[in-house]
Amino acid sequence: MAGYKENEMMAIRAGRFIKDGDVVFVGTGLSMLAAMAGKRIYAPNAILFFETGGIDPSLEEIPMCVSDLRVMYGSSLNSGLIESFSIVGHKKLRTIAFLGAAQIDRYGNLNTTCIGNYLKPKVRFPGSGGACDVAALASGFIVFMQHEKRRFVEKLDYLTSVGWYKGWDSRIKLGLKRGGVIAVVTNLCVMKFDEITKEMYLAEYYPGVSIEKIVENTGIQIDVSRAIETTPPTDEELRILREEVDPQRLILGKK
Amino acid sequence: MAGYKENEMMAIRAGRFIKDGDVVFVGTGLSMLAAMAGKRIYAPNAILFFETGGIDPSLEEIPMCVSDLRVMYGSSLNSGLIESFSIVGHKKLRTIAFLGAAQIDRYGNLNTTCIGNYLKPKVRFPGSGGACDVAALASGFIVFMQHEKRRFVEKLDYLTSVGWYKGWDSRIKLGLKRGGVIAVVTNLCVMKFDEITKEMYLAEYYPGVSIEKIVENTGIQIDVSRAIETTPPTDEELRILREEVDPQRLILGKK
Amino acid sequence: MSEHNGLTQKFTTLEEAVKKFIKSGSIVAIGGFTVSRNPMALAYEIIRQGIRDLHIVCHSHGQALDVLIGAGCVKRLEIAYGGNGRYAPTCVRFRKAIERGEIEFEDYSNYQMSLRFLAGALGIPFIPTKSGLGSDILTKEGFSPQTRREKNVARKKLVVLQNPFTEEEDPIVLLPALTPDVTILHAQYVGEDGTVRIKGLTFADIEQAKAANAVIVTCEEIVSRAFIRSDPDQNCLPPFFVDAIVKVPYGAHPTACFGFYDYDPKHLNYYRKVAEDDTEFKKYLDEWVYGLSSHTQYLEKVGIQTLIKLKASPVTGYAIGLERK
Amino acid sequence: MSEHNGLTQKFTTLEEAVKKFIKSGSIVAIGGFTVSRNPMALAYEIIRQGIRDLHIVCHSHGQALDVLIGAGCVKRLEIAYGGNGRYAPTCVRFRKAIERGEIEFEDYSNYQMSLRFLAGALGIPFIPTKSGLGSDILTKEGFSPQTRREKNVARKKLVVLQNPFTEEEDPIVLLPALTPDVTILHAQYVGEDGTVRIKGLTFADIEQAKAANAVIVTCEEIVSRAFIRSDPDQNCLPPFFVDAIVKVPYGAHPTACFGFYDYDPKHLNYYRKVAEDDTEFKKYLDEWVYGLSSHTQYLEKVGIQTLIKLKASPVTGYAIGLERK
Repeated sequence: MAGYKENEMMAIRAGRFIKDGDVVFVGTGLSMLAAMAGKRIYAPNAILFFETGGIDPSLEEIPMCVSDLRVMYGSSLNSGLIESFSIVGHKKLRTIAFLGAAQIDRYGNLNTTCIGNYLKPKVRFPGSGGACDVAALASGFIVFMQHEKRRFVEKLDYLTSVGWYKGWDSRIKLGLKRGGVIAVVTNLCVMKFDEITKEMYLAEYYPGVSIEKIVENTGIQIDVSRAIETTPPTDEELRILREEVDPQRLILGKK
Repeated sequence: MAGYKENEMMAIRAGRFIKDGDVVFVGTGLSMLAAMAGKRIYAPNAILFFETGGIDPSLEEIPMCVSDLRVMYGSSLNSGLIESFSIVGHKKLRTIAFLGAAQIDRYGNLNTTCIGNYLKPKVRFPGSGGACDVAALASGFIVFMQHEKRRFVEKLDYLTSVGWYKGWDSRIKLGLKRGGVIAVVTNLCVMKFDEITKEMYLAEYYPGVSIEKIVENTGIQIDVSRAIETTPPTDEELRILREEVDPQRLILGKK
Repeated sequence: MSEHNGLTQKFTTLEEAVKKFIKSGSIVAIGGFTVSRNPMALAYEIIRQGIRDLHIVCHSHGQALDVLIGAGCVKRLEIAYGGNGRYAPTCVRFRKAIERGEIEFEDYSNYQMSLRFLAGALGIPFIPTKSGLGSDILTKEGFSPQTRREKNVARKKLVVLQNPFTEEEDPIVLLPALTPDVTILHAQYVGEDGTVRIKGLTFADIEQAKAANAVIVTCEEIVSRAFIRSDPDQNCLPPFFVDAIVKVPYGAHPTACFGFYDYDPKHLNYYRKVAEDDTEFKKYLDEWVYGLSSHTQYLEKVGIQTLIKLKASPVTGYAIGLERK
Repeated sequence: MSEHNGLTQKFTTLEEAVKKFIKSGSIVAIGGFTVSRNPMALAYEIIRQGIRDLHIVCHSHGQALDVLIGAGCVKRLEIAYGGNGRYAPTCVRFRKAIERGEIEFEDYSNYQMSLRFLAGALGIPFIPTKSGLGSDILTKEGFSPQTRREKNVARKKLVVLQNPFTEEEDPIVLLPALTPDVTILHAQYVGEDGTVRIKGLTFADIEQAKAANAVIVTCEEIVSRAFIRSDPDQNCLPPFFVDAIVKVPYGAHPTACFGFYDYDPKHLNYYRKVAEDDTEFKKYLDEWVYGLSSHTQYLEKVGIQTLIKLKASPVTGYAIGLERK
């Protein structure tokens, strides 16, 4: 088990953000792997739930999307969207979410809507889905990004989901009284946000990845002075991810 | 079956207002009798429902209140208050309701809250319950009143539920785009409301009741020029009410 | 928090649950409706613990509310209806307390109060409705300016606003969200994992629970995790909305619990009678609340013969042919 | 209307239901979510009848939406998400239509769209939320001023308002209610009385149905009145909210129906591929929609072997071990 794939590192690193007792909003793909692995490895009392209304299902097989029948079996509750989003923002819960994006800016704001002009875009993406909602309402969220220069931008083509908005206390001034973006997990590294300015900085680089490579692939200037190497996936983490979470490698893909 | 009680006349006369296909909001007491009799006699396709969330229950025994377990058996749907009141105001349904009151004014506005000063009342009643809501939102409502002088007043001590408000088109101007009070069914007569001025007038007097007696027992001046005699309960109406609706005479009381 | 076996650690006793979550001054929402599924065992325990100055928020409430008011636990009330149907068209202690000026109160309607709980459950600060226009619910306030400044009390009773989505005149009532400190409710089933299932009508229990900062649930039966999760479509609340769970069979007596037992007409009639007289009512409390140290003692006092009469038919969910006058 | 035997007269055919309730220009809400419980048979029938200029309102939609867009039935769209999960991260015909400027569209989020349906269901003109503040959902509009003046279209995309219940700065987004002309949905069970029961997640189907002026339901099974009313707690819609009912087994294929069949991964993958090419996509429509005159023919084309593979386990509600790559 010496080697591991990029997406395995990403899922495991992201999963480490889940704390026991967290109520975790789960999306498709890597987010599903991270949440399922995180619960199994670090946070047995975490509750996974889906925007479609499935609360704490047994997840014996990995769902391919959030409306997959596999989020309806063995659940505590099968409900609907209204119920789910009211959980996301519930004051008595620590809710965290995983989101993906096509573009991200230095304050962790996300674009999942389009590239180019909104009305006649060069490329159209699916849209917000629940991303705008959980970015606004959850206690915090973590972003998955493919680490490419064009995805880390000074100005988003469309601001779908609010992270730290314009930095400093601008998120709170918007009227969003809690939450914000906790970290960005890419295929090269982990970015976090300065506590005061809320600007993105390099927090961790994966084993074998140089800081130069990260800087080269990031379209915005970032502080790298605080970077440390990420603890590599342990054998146990890899075993659970591969054998328990996605044994069919439906999301992990070929070895 | 020649004789009948006042409350039998009231229940049957009120029940005659139910049209086939109506969706009927049912309260306690006489309202329950009228709705159950009306459906059985004149409007087999009427749907009876309860503010508590019981939609079209079988009502094999008569409920003593709207949260009675008897409104939960054999229903189409067991839901809750939010669902029920959203039915009351639903634009595609003709919803009618039966309400009782302690006081009524000439425009059919109702008081079920208190006599005297609101903050330190002489007599306190239960309050609106769903009355204010259905008066505002239903396609129309019918009022049951004990016919006493002090109950028909120029000015309500507290306006709980809006009928025709201040007459003419004042109800619509309030912002209530449909509905209003259809009739008042008392132990002596039936009052209706002028199509233009929305003022209460005597529409029907029960067999054996004189117009003088009605006027004497009404605390406001009413037009009696349009009054006709009510068709007395038929044997079939009485049979259904007595034998099918309330065979235990839980609400009808002693013969 | 070591719940990774999928079983909750929230099971406790009536005494502990009330002690931990309900304080003098708490804003409390009560589950059920008039004579159905009132959390009576919890209400009795609140009285026994001598908790005072409660601020109760409810739609249509009957027995639990009335006994709490009668025992002097309630300082303030937001309410749509205080009654027990045919068993008390107006609840007696509620009526007396208002007529005597003993509690601060404010009237809304049932839909308004349910919508306020819904807004609390959705985490939104207010919710619109057309209900109330023209009514004295809009014009007559009961709370003092000081009360309005208290923590967790709405700053205004309601607000009328022109609908900003139309140019026509279209006034809308905005109702402030309710976020009780505690919601107490009685359910039929709770799973060993803490999942709650209510059978029959849910009234506004689910909205009340989600709107609250803490939730205490009493239940007729604790069932296995596997059972409650074999049909998640039927469940009402996931474990993380519930803070304390107590198994209390007949915990709603003398009110009804669908599928388990009917309301107790004799008890309710007796209650209405004694509630009319202060001395008699004091005796009732001594006999039925203070004089009993547990719900088991209470049930012994109710008596097995009565419980058998009230037992619900498995077919209809109520006691067929029960003498209900 | 002669329904006093308790049985509904609303049972009809796909052809009649669509003909009666869906017109060119109708505002239509679609039940289901991405690859679950899409009313596919109804979508195919809409295409076959050549209905044009639909205005679709939805939260997260996938297969039914995409095939309707691809067949040219859609003029206008209010949407939160156009995707099929792993089977099409962005729905292909949806993407192309927007990139080519073929449809008028406007973006909201999932919660926003669900709340808009809820507002429609409650009969209130708008509903508040905090979601959207700071997002381009607030700043970028897609509808023209002419569109905004059309019947049943919201006059404004949304409105930001200061919370009137606090003196602190507290901006709130007000979302306009949605009241579709028609909602189409697929359910597992409908009773002979017209009562609808959905198993598994309900998404926003119930809100969508209650918000609409007319509702068409397809279902896997018609069950007796006695059966559906033996546990009314499980039902979702009473008969009076439903206008047409059609029994269509496998009516959601290639999307999933909890307890009955899983989504069809091969079909969805094949669809994504052909959707990329205009000519191939036209052939797909000819083959799978225009070339078939009934849903039975459609199922014959899917083939019994596939249907058996997709069959849900009675234990889990999905097809255990299905090849899903």
